[in-house]
Amino acid sequence: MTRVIEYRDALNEAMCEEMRRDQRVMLLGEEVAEYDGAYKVSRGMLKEFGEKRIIDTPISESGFSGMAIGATMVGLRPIVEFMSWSFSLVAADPILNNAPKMLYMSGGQFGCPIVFRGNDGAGGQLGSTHSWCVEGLYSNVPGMKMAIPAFPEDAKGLLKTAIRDDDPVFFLESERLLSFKDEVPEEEYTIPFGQALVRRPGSDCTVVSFGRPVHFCLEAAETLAKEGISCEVIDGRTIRPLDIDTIVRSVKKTNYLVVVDQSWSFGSPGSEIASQVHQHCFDDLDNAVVRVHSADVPTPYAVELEQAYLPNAHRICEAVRSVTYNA
Amino acid sequence: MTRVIEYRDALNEAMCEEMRRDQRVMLLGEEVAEYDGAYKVSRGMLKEFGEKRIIDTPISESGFSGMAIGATMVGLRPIVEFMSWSFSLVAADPILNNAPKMLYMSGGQFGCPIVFRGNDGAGGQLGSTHSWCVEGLYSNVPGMKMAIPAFPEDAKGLLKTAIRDDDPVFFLESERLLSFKDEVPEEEYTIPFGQALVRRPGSDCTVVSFGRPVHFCLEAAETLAKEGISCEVIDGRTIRPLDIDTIVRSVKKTNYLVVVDQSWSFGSPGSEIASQVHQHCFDDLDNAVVRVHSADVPTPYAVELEQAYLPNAHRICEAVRSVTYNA
Amino acid sequence: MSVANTSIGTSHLTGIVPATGDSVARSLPDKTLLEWLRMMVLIREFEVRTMQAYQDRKIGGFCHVYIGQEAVAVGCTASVEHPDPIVTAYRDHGHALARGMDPKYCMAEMFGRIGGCAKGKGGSMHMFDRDNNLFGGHGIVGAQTPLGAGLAFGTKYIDEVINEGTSQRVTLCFLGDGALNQGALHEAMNLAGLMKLPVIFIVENNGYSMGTSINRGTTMADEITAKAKAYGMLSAQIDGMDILNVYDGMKAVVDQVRSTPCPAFVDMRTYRFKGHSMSDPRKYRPREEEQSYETDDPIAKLRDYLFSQKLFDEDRFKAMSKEIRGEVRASIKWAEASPPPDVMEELYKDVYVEEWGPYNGTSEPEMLTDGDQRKEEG
Amino acid sequence: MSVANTSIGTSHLTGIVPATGDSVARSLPDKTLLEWLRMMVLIREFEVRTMQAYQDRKIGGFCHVYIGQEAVAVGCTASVEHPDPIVTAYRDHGHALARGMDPKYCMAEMFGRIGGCAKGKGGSMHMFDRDNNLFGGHGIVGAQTPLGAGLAFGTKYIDEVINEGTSQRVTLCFLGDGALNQGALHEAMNLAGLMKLPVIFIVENNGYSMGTSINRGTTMADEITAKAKAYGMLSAQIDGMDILNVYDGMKAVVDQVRSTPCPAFVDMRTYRFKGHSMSDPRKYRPREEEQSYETDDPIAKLRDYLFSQKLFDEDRFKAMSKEIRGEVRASIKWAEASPPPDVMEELYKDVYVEEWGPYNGTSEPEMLTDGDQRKEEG
Ligand SMILES: Cc1ncc(C[n+]2csc(CCOP(=O)(O)OP(=O)(O)O)c2C)c(N)n1
Ligand SMILES: Cc1ncc(C[n+]2csc(CCOP(=O)(O)OP(=O)(O)O)c2C)c(N)n1
Ligand SMILES: [Mg+2]
Ligand SMILES: [Mg+2]
Repeated sequence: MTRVIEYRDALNEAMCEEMRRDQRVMLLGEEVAEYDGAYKVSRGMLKEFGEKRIIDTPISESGFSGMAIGATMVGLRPIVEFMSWSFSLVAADPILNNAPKMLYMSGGQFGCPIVFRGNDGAGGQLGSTHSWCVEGLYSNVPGMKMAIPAFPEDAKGLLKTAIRDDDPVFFLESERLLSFKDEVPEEEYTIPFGQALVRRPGSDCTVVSFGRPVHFCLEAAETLAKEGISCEVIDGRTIRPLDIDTIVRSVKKTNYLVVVDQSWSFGSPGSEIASQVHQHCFDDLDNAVVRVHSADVPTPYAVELEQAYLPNAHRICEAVRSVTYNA
Repeated sequence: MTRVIEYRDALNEAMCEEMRRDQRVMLLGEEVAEYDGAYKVSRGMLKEFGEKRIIDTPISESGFSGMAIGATMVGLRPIVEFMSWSFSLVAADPILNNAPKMLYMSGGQFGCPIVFRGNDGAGGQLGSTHSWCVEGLYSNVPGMKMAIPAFPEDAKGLLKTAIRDDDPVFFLESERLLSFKDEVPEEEYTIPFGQALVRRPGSDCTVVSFGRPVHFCLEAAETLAKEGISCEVIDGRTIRPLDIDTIVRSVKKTNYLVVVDQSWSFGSPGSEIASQVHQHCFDDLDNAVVRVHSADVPTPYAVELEQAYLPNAHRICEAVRSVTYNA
Repeated sequence: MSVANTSIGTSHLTGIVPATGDSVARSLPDKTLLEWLRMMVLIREFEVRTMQAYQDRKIGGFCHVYIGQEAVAVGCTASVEHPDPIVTAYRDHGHALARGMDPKYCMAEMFGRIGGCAKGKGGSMHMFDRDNNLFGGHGIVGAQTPLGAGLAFGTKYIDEVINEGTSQRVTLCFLGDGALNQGALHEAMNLAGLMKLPVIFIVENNGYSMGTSINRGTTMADEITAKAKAYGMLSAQIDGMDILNVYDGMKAVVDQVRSTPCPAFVDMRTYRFKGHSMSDPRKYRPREEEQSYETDDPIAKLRDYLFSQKLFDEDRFKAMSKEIRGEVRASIKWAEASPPPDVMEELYKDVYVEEWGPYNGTSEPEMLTDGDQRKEEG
Repeated sequence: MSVANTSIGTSHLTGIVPATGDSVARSLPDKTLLEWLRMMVLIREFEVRTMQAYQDRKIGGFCHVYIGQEAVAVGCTASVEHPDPIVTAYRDHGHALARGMDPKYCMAEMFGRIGGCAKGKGGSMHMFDRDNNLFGGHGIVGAQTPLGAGLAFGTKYIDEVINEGTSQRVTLCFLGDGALNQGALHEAMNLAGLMKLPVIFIVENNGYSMGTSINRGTTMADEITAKAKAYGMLSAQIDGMDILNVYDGMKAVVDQVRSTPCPAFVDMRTYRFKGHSMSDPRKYRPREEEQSYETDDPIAKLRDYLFSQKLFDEDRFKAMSKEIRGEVRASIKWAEASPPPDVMEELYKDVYVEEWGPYNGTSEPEMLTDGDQRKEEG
C-alpha cells in the first residue's frame, strides 16, 4: 500500500519512526523545535518528542556539530540538521576531521553513528554563498557515507537506513524537492545504501545522476524518446558507497554515458563516475563519457544566469545527442 | 646563472622579493615572525620587514584568513601562511565562500588578491587530522587558482606569480620537500600559471602528477627505463588552471596515461584529469587511464601503514606496467 | 531577556568618554536632522516596496527587510566619514541606502538586473558599493566580522605603513545578535583587540535570530557587552530606536576608536518590525511585544522631535514622504527597465580578475585606489 | 602576562563554593597521596623515555611531552570518578596514564605498533581508551572542546532521558591556552552554558602556544576567566603546579558542576618544562623563567610535602622511582616487541563499522555499553 506524500513529510516520517524505535536518536539544529524547522521538515516533532530530544541550537554549526559527534562517543545517535549544507562550511573541521576519522584514529574503538542532513544545492536564486553542492566538496573524504535522494520514497527509506547506520552519513536533501509529492509505502521499509536504481529503462544511452537533477534527466529522456533516442536513466541514490556496478551494467548495454551532476565539474562525483566507467567499460564505450554540471563559476543570483548555470533538461538533451552522434 | 638552494629558501626568496617590490604585500600566520616560521620558511623576514608586515597571529585560522580577505578589499595583497593546510578546515568558510566569490558576488567590484600557502599532504607520520591533501577537497571550487610546485625553481617562480596575481591563490607546499635542494636561477623570474612541464621526455607512457609525487614518478621512470619502458613524466605545476593541453599532447604520442595524485581518489584532481583525457584522447588511448592515489582511508600513523597508504614509486611502476600491458 | 522587557532609552558607554554630557545630535544643523529623517523614510518606503515586489515575484531568493531598524544604519553612518568602511550581514538594504547607494541600483540588484550594484549577481543579501565604501552584504552569519577586522587592518596598514602616517579611518562592522554565537566573531574580536584595529562591531540586537529569541540562543543575553569585555574591548549599549541617541553614542565611540586606535563593541538595541524574511509568520513572539515596539517607531520619534522643535511640520513631512514615494517608485521603474544580465556576456565574467583561462602574464602593482600613494621600494 | 610574572599559588573560585575552607587533599588517606606521587613520577619518567625514543627515531610524527604539567592531569583525574569522561588535545600522554592506560599501550601507540591503544593508527597526538573513558587525544587545536560539550550532553541525555533519572557524570575537557583563540571553544562554551551541560573546560595555561606567549595571542591574558564569565559560566583560577591545590580547587568545581548540573571553566596555571614539541629550541622564553619554574617542580612539591609529613622518605622515594623506571623500560620493551600493524589486515579496517564496501543491511539498536538500559518505545 502506498500514499502520496511530500518529500519533506517522507523525511519527517523517517525521523519520527526511528526516534520512536530508538531513544538514542535525537534531532538538533537551528529552528528545528519551536519553529518546526526552517523548512518544516521537523514539523510536530517537538510536540511528540519534547525539548530534550528535539533541540533548537544557536547559529553555531561548528559547535553543535562537534557536540553531536562527542555525544556519539558515549552512545547517542544524533541527527544534525543544517538549515542548508551551505552553512556546513563553518563546521568543516568537525564534520570532516572528526566524524569520518574517529573510528580509524581510535583503532576501531569509537564509531560515529551520526546523520548530518539538510538542503544541498541551489535553492531559488540564493546566490553564491547559499547554493553549495557539497557532494562536489565533501565526497572526496573516506569514512563517511553520502546519500542524496531524488524521490520521497528514497528520502524516507534512505534516511531510516542512515539513522540506523553505525557510520557517519551526510544526507543531502534539496529545498527544491521538499514539496515534491510522490508515492511512499505505508508499511515500514528501509532502502540499503549503495544500490542505484534504474528509474527508466532504455537502450540507446545511459544517463546517470543523483539528487534533484534526476528529475531533469527524466524530463530529458521524455523529450529524447520523441526523437527516437531511448535513454536509460539511473538514479545513483548514494554517492558513497557508489553503485558503479549498476552503471557499468547499463553502459555495457547502451555503449554511451552521460553523467549529470549538479556540482561544479572539477574533481567532482561526475568526474569520478566518468573516470571509473572509462576504466570498466573501455571496450564498450562508443564515445567518451559526456558530463553535465553546473557552470564553473560562483552561483549567480539573477534568474537568467542561475538557469543557465544549473544543469537542466535542455542541456542534458544536448549532451545525449552529442554523445550518441555516432550511434 | 643558478645556484642550489632549498625549497624552503626558494619560497622565502619569492616572498622577500615581492615584499620589497610592493608594500601592499605582507605576511601573516602562526609563528611566522618571532619564531621565523614553524618550518623556517619565513626565516629572517621579521628582521627585514618589521612587525607591521610580518605578523604573528593567534591560532585563529578562520579569523585571520577572513581578516586578510577583508584587507584585500581596501587594496592590500596579503600572504597567509597556514602552518599546515590541514588546519585550514576551520577556515573553510572564509577561504571558500569569501575569497573565490567576492569578485563575482560584487559584480566585478572587489577582487581578492591573496595567497594562502602552507604544507599540504602527509608529513612524516602526522596521522589523520594533520595529513590533508586539500587539492582533493578544494580544487572543486571556481574562483581560486591552485599551484603545487614540486621543485625549488617552481616554488619560487610560481609563488612570485601567485603574489602578483589579482585573484586568490591556494599555494600548496610540502613539508617533505622543504629541505629538498635544487638549482634556482639567480636572476629575477616568474613562472606563469597553467603551464605544465615535461620533466622527463619519453615515448611509451605518459605519467602526470603534481607536487611531491612528481618525485616518485621520476623515480619510477628511472626504474622502468631499465625495463625498457620509456615514461614521459609531466609535472602539472598548477591544478587550477590545469594545463590539459600538455597532457593531451603527450598522451596522443604515448597512447597511455597514468595519473598520480596524492589525494584520495574519489572526486579528485586525478579523476578530473582521467575524465578529461578520456574525452580528449578517446581514439588515442590504447588502454584506460590508470590512477594512483593515497588509499581511500583516513591517514594512518604507523610508518608501515603510512607507506602503504601513500602513492610511491613502487605503486607507480606497477600502474605503468599494468596500463601498458597491451603495448 | 526579551527585548521588550528591557528598558532601552539610555546608553551605557563602558570605558568610552563622550566629549560632553550634552546631546551632540541635537546641536547639529537642522538640515542634517532633516536629512536623517528623509533617509529613514526612504529606507522605510523602499522596504515596503521591496516586500511588495517580493510578493509579486519580482525579487527572488531570500529577502530580509530593515523596517524598524532604520535609526541604526542612518545614525551609525552619520557618525563616521565617507571613506570609513562599512560591512554588514544580509539585512543590508538600509546600510546600502544610508551609505549613499542610489535606490535604483539597490532595487535593480534585487530584481536581478544588469543595472544592479552587482549586476544582478549578488542579490538582496549581497550589496556591494565600492564608490561608497560599502564592502557587502554577506550571507553567512558572522562571516563579515573577520572581514570587518580586515578592513580596519587594511586602512590602518595603508595609513601607517604605506603612507607612513597615523591611522585615519574607522570601520563599522554590523552584525545580528545571532552572529554572537559564531566562532568567527570571537576570533575577529580577539584579533582586533590584539592588533588594536579601529573597528566597531555593532550588534543590531533586535532580540531574535529567525525564530530564536536571544535568551534562547545566547548566554548572558541581557549583558552581551560582557563578551566584548572578555577581549578587553571598549563597549557601549545604545538605544537604537532613537537616532539622536544612536548618533550621540556612536559619535563618542567613533571618536575614541579613531583617535586611539582600538576596537569597540556596541550592543545596539533595536527591533525588526517585520518577519525574519518574507516567509516568516512570527509565531515566536507575542503581538503585544510587536505593538509595544511599533509605538516606539524610530521615524515617528525623530519626526515628532523635529515637529516639537518647530523644525518641521506635518505638511512638509507629507510632501517629503510623497516625494520619497515617487523616488522609490522611480527606482522600481528603473529596475524593471534594466535588462537582465546577458548570459553569454556575464555568466563566465568576474570569476577571475585576469581573463578566464590560463594565467597570462605578470601584473604590475597598480597605484592604490582612493588616492593613496604607494611608495616603490628596492 | 607571562606566566612567570604571575603570582600563582592561590586559587580563585568564582561562584564556586568549596565545601570547606580546609584542604580536602591533605585529609585524604596517605595511600592516595602516594599514588598521586607515583603517577606523577610515572608520567615524568615515561616522557623522559618518550623523548629518548623520539630522538632514536622510534617514535615518528609530532610528539609533545607533558613534563612540568603532571600535577594537572593527575590532580584533575583524581577529582572525578572513573565513568566521568575525559577528552584532551594532542599533549595527551599524561592524561592517558593518569586515566589508567597501561604505559605499554601508550608507548606502543607511539611506536606505531599493533599493541598500541589505537593499534598504531593514531600516534602520540591521538590517545583513545574506551575502557578508561578517555575520548582522545585530538590534534586540531580547539576541536576537542565541542566534543567535550558533546560528551557531557551525551551522559546527561542518557541519565535523564534514557534512564529517566538525574544527570550523574561530569566531563573534563582539557585544552591549551592557545585554544582560547579558536572559535570552536566559544561556540562550545555558549552551548554548554545554554544547555547546562556538566562539562569543565580546563585550560592548561602554560603561558605559551608554541612560541607565542599568551599575552601575544590572547587578549585579557591575565584574566582569561573573563571569557568564561561572558558565557555566564562558573570559573576558577587554580595553581596547577601544586597537586594538593589542584585537587582542592577541582573538587569544589566538580562537586558543583555535578550537582547543579552546569558548565565551568578553569584557568589552570602551569608550565611546560620542555619545548612545544621535539624540535623546539625555546628561543622565545628566557632561561631564567624556565629555571624559576623548575624550582616549582610539581613532583618535588608533593614529594617534599610527603617527606615533611613523614609519610614518605628519601629511600622509599628512590625505590619507587627505580621501580617506575623499570616499568617504563618494560613498556618500551613491550612496545618494541609488538609487531607493526599488518598492512593487508589493518590499512582498510576501521574505516567503517559496517564492512568495507556497500552497506549491507539494517542494524538493530544494541544495548548501550556501560550497562545503561535502553527502553524500547512504540
Ligand atoms: C552560518 C550560517 N548559519 C545559518 C544561516 C541561516 N540564517 C540566516 S539569517 C539567520 C538568523 C540570524 O539572526 P541575526 O544574526 O540576529 O540577524 P537578524 O536576522 O536579526 O538581522 C540564520 C540562522 C546562515 N546564513 N549562516
Ligand atoms: C587549528 C590548528 N592550528 C594550528 C595547529 C598547530 N599547532 C599545534 S599545537 C599548537 C600550539 C597550541 O598551544 P596550546 O593550545 O597553548 O597548547 P600547549 O602546546 O601549550 O599544550 C599549534 C599552533 C593545530 N594543531 N590546529
Ligand atoms: Mg537578530
Ligand atoms: Mg600552551
